[in-house]
Amino acid sequence: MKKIEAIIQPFKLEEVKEALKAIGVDGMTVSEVRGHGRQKGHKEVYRGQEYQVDLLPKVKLELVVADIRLPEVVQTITQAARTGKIGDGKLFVYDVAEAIRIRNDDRGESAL
Amino acid sequence: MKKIEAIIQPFKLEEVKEALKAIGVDGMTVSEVRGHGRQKGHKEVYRGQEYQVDLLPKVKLELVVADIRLPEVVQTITQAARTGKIGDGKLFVYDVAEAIRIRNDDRGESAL
Amino acid sequence: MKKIEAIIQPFKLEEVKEALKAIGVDGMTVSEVRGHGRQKGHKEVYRGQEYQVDLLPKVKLELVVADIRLPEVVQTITQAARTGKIGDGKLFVYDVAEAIRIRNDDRGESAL
Amino acid sequence: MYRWNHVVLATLLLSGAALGQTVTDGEARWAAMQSTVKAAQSAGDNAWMLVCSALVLMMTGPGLALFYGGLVRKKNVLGTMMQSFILMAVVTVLWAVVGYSLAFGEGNSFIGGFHYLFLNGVGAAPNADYAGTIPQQTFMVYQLMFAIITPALISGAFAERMKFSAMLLFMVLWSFLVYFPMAHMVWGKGGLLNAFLGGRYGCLDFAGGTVVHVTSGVSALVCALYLGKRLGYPSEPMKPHNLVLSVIGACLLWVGWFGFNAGSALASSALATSAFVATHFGAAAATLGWMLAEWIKSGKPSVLGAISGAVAGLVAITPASGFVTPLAALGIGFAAGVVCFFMVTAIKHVFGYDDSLDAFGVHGAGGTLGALLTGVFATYLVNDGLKDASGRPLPLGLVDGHPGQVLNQLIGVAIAWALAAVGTLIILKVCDLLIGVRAEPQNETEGLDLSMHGEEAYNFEA
Amino acid sequence: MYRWNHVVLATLLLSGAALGQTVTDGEARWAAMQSTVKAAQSAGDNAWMLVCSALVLMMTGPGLALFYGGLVRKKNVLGTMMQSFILMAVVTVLWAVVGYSLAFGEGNSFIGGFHYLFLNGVGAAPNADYAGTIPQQTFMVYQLMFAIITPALISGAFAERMKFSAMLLFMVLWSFLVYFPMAHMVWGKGGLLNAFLGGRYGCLDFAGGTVVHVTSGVSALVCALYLGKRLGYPSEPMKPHNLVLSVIGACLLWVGWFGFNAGSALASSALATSAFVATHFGAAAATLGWMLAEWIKSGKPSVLGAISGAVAGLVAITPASGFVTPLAALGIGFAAGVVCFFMVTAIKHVFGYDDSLDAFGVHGAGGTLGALLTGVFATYLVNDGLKDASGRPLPLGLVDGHPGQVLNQLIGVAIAWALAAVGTLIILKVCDLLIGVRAEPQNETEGLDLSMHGEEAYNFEA
Amino acid sequence: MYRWNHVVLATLLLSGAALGQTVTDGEARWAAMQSTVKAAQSAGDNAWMLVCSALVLMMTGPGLALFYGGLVRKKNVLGTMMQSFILMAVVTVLWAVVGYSLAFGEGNSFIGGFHYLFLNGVGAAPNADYAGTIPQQTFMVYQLMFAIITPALISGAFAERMKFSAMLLFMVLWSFLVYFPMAHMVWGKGGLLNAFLGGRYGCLDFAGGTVVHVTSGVSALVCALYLGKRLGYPSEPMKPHNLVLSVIGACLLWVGWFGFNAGSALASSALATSAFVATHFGAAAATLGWMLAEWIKSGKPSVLGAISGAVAGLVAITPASGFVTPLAALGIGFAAGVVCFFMVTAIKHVFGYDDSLDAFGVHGAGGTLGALLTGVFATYLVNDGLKDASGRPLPLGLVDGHPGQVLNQLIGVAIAWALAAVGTLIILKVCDLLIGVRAEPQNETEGLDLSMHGEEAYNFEA
Ligand SMILES: Nc1ncnc2c1ncn2[C@@H]1O[C@H](COP(=O)(O)OP(=O)(O)O)[C@@H](O)[C@H]1O
Ligand SMILES: Nc1ncnc2c1ncn2[C@@H]1O[C@H](COP(=O)(O)OP(=O)(O)O)[C@@H](O)[C@H]1O
Ligand SMILES: Nc1ncnc2c1ncn2[C@@H]1O[C@H](COP(=O)(O)OP(=O)(O)O)[C@@H](O)[C@H]1O
Repeated sequence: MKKIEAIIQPFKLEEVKEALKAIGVDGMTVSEVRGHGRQKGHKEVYRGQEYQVDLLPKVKLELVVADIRLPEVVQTITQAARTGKIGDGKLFVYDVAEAIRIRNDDRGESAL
Repeated sequence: MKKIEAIIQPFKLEEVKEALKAIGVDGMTVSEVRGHGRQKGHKEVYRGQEYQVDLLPKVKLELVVADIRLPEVVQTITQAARTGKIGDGKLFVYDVAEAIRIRNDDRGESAL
Repeated sequence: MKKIEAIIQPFKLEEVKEALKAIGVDGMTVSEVRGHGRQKGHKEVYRGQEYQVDLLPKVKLELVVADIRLPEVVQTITQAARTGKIGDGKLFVYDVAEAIRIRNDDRGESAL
Repeated sequence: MYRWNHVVLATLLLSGAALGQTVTDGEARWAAMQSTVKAAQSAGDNAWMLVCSALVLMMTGPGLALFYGGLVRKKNVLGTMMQSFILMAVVTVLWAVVGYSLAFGEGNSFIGGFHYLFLNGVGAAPNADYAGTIPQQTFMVYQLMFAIITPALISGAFAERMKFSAMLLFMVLWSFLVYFPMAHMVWGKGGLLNAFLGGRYGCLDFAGGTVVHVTSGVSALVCALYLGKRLGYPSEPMKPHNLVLSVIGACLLWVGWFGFNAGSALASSALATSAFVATHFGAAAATLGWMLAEWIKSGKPSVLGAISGAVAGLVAITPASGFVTPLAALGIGFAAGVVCFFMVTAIKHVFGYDDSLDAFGVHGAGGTLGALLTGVFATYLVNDGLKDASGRPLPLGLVDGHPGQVLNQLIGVAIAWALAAVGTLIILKVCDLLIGVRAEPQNETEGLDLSMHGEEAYNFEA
Repeated sequence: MYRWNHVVLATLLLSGAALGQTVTDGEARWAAMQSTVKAAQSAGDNAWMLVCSALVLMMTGPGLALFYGGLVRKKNVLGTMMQSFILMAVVTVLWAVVGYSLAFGEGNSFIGGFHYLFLNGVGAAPNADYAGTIPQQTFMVYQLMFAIITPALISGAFAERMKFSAMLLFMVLWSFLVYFPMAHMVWGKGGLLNAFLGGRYGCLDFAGGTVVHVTSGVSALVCALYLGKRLGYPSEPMKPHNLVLSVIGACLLWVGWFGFNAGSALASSALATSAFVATHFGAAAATLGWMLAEWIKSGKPSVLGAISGAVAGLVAITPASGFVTPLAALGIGFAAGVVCFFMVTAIKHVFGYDDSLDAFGVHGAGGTLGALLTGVFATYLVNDGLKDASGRPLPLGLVDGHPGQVLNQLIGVAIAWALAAVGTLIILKVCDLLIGVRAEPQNETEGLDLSMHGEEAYNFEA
Repeated sequence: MYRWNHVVLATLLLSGAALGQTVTDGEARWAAMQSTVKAAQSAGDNAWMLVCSALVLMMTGPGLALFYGGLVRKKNVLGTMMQSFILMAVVTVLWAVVGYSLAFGEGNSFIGGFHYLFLNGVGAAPNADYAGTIPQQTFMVYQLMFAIITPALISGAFAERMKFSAMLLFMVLWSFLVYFPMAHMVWGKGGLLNAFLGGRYGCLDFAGGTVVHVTSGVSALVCALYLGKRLGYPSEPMKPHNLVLSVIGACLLWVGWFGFNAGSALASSALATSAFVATHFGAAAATLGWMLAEWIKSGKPSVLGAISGAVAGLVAITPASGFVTPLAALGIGFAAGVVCFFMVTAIKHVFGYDDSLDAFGVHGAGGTLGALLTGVFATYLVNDGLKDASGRPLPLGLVDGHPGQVLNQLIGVAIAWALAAVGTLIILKVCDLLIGVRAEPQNETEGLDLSMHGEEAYNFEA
């Protein structure tokens, strides 16, 4: 099993979710994060005090998938999340040692 | 060392924490996430505009534990978090290459 | 490639970010988490109802770096985040199987 | 019709010259002048009473809605605010149809009649029994605002677990069975407890210690006991989700309470001022009372404590506000702050019921305390509304040398307790049989906002 | 100067003894007394009108700012609130310079003149044409508050996508081209539609059904159509980011609306009370109307629905508030709740325009409905301001047996629709040519708060 | 007692017929009529002043509490709101015991006496020196609200780092050492700077430019300097955590300020209207002034800027509000907006002190500016309260051809600066010695909410 961790633009979440649903991937966990990369941040000014904000809102998607589905899922995500502009984000893949469904103790790929 | 990542129902957090404390596991990191799986979401309507909400609030627990404690901790978590209904969540295990205590640079299992 | 996951004190984030910038590390993802460890929590009382709060606000930093930069980056983070007091946090390292830049499908270390 | 007085007045005032010609007879001239003066008096009093009506509405929405809304968990904030908001609509309709008539129409000692059904006859002319210088419509709408907030106060007790439909039914029945009778008994002409208009046991309740706070507080207790605890209480943390909202709410309650108490003078008189001052002083002293008690007992003075203290003080001073001196108000307020602190932090835990937002601990206890202390501190030096045959003001409370008043107050309080407790229990039973009062467990877990109203309060992701 | 009346009065009242000596002649004594009574009357009326002015300002800020601010996405909340707030500043300056003069100065049937340029001559003395018992300055500042909120209402239609600079320009031009003329036509002396001061087509609009709500609502529709949909609408979720804010806003609107409607009696009279009651009843019934319609249609009564209903009811009762009985107010309100519910949930989706916060659905539809129903339910029993030669009150609406009034109302509404639609379209074109009205796509995506104002509303991390 | 006037009135008005029989003598009839007219006048004025008292309280809570609360970091929001809220309680008790007496009792040029200790003798009868048509109790409670908000303003300077206990002690001492004397000097009978009641240097301060804003603003500066910077300032980001709260706060301040300024006419007179208009115009122009200055200098008009500008304008117009024309108010406001913008954004950074919420930059600078400009623009055309022997109004400011007034204003401002600076420094030293003023570093890091009050404002997880 592999874990996919994709950092994407928040406004792309809906599209990525739809695309994943289309290929039958359901299980995923989403969280709000802030990211820093090549994308330029913005300036905020509060009563003359300037702040350079370089952590921008992003959404992190985490999915654990069977090895065999990995390429397909990765491609689906990158395609749906792409705008071609700086800030589109990154996708990382990790090995998973074990997966368990809490409800009934199913283990391994059958737990996904 | 292994990292346990458990996605559980928010209202189960207290119980899981107690159970872990009972077996002497202290270190953990918790975050708010939203998850999507088999659990059905709900409908929200704002002035006639319907939204199907399929990302439901979950809590993510992260613990790095010594290999030897893994089974015990996993069992403790799954038992405490279980209601037996869809939506109970998942637990994933990953390998950890290194752990460091920032305070004093302790490394490896002694850092946990 | 390695993934560094550092749990630090929120008020140290700015310093750590500066330190990383100084050594040329740009890409990172940050999220708000709550952590539990040796650090004592605090008591809150609402109309006589006491709550022992043992999950304290922390910041989680995630960076994927090339293997070769790992030691330097780890040292930079631990040094900048250290106060020497309990609660400074932990740093974990994991293997990364693959990294992809969503914008243009760059893969591997060149995607970082 | 409504514009008449004003038009007459304008005619008279703006054409002083013409006046001399039209009114030839001296007595007619006097009468005309008297009517213009009456209009001028009414302008001042009516301005005040309309403002007070608005202030009392503001106490319910947004005041109470915020105070309570901030104290519940995030998933219940809309449902909780809605319980206040919807009463602004529901009780208004009840009042228009028959409520005002049952409370203030002439009837027997316990309930009014149907004289004012559909507000028939409630117009521009004053009702001299209640307020001789303002249109009866003003009096009617002012009293309506009290009828709205009283049931809303109860909702603090069953927060986070009552079905919305059952809440609606409960509130309608409660208005009929508890509020209208109680308001009639204490304030209605010929009411059993009306000290000024022929009541058997003259109970002093300037702005609603018994009518509003004892009834709502005791009903709250019954609701808390009947509905049982919230799922997970007290093991799961149920911290207030947004105390900033509660602070705003408490401040608006404080400000609005001036309308509640000082408005109960029913005129922009020195008595209104006196009640205004007592109200403010009571709130201030209670804030300090609660804060000090908490500081000593728990080691830290909490903001939730301070605002709870303020509300407790406002509750306790309510029945007394038009009868006591500023210094007595400080005393009553301080006592209320300390007593309610112990009710909420100690007594509640001893008994173990789940009065989610302490509607009983604050309104029940504070209202009872205030009603009794009114019997102690009320003085004719502040309010000489009661006169003997020769026109000399009668002594009011214990401090005036009239200990019997404390007994009368006790009777009033006892009746309010009994009516509220029995009435509420019956109503809950009925509601439970008809539609069930408690939300389904999964709905309670999901939260009222989603399960009852299909919404979430905060959508911060987008 | 301004203090004069008061000083005279004090002299007279506080030295009753001296009075007898100074005033020897009976007639002079009468005159003096009349002037003190006039001052007393003015004190009451002025107190009321100043309070109402404050209340109407409170409707815009924080009322409307919160109501709208809560409905947008997090990234646009400050920009949305700013649209209301900045109008409190901009329109005030316009009004001082020339706006008041154009609206209420004498001119032709369509627009006032320059008589009151820079508020010249607008001082302590009453303007008897409009309000004979209060300083004209009071009348001026009260009317200013209406000129502020009206354009602010429009902003609900173009929320989340209009450039701030364009918004400012738009609002200035709109005030000149739509608001000042419309206010003059309906309320200005000699205005085409002024029922009380010599208008050709006497249109009954007590507090601004046509002047405020139809104009803003119709302009909102034109804006929504002209600007087009928000990026991502309707596929992306655009849920209200903080309904708690909207509930607070709705409550403050309700409370402030008493100033709006009851203040339009321009005196603290029984007519003010009557309008106060009608306002409250209209809001209450509409809340129930919307809630029931939604409950039946969607299965759940939402809090957003309840507060939207309240606003719809307040809108619809606005033109009628000084002319109808309490029971008629209940009817008008209920109708408004149901009709606006369908406008917002059904009709809008059929046509597919993106009126982000339903400014048209609520103000346009509710205002039109209210203006027409005013023609039906207005009655001389409530307002006898119109008299025949012999001083007998004239019948007002259909219920008084004067069906022609409905036609007059239709004419008024038609003129308001036409002026608003054409005026707004022209202004949008001009603004678009000069500076562009729509925010750049990346600015819209980033949110108005950051892109237009360089700020973020919430910084919860630190 | 209190109800007396009203009862008399009712008797007279409601039994016109009986009147003729009872009052046989013409003069007695006149006297009775005069007393009813006096009551009518009082009703209007009292209504207005009670409303104004409520409005000024609303400025502190929730107004200022929100304005300041939104500007701090999340972890300090409750502690910051508490600083305003608790003053509503603490100062009230001080005022009742001795504060009112020290400020408004007769004494010497610098401080009042103990005449009104425990509010002895402060009842229903007017105090003609201050306000001849309202109960002295009304005047007392109205002035109390000023005594509450003034110290609360200071708290903006030491936000996020002062110990709660030290804050309480500081505020009590500050009331005695700075506020009561300053209020007496400017407004008390016989006060050194009282222009109307026999002061040596007649300083024009209608509603508190020197008494309220200069004293609090200068004290704020001293506090900021004495306490030092917040930990991490200015390297760590310290963005406002919730600007929505600040916008609500600013709006409520604006609305409440009508009570502050227009209420300072102490009657519902044309002067009140004039002050109302000046207040509104000043706020509006200052909003635009700050916005334009910021737009030009930083490229974007921020919402925080707009609301800060509004407050700056309200501050500056405060001393002038009862003396200047509407157009002068626009000018004063605009100047204040621009000047305070530069104080806050440029001057502060030059000197480098950490006035966390700019209490000095806005209140100190704006108050000083306003006090001086009052000397320029005050005119007898607006306020003819000062008369020469023959009863002709005296010229007031420079525009009236009385340049000396500017000097008097300077003297008033200088005294306020000196008293505030020296007094505050002494008090801080005392507090520091007794209990320490600054929070422990770990408490500051943890946040005031947790460390001082044991609570958190937001619990969004559950
Ligand atoms: N090395 C990294 N480790 C972890 N997260 C990263 C890394 N590089 C980028 N990110 C995440 O990806 C987001 C997008 O990266 P950015 O460099 O702005 O865009 P792009 O990859 O399209 O050039 C960042 O905001 C950050 O959250
Ligand atoms: N493949 C997956 N990868 C990551 N997270 C998952 C995956 N499957 C489920 N989850 C997480 O677990 C939660 C519960 O899953 P769900 O399928 O609803 O329950 P159950 O496993 O009991 O059937 C989801 O809301 C989601 O957060
Ligand atoms: N075993 C662990 N797994 C995951 N996170 C941990 C673990 N131990 C500690 N943490 C995280 O590190 C934070 C700091 O740990 P703590 O024990 O308080 O400090 P220190 O390591 O300096 O003694 C915790 O709040 C928690 O978020």
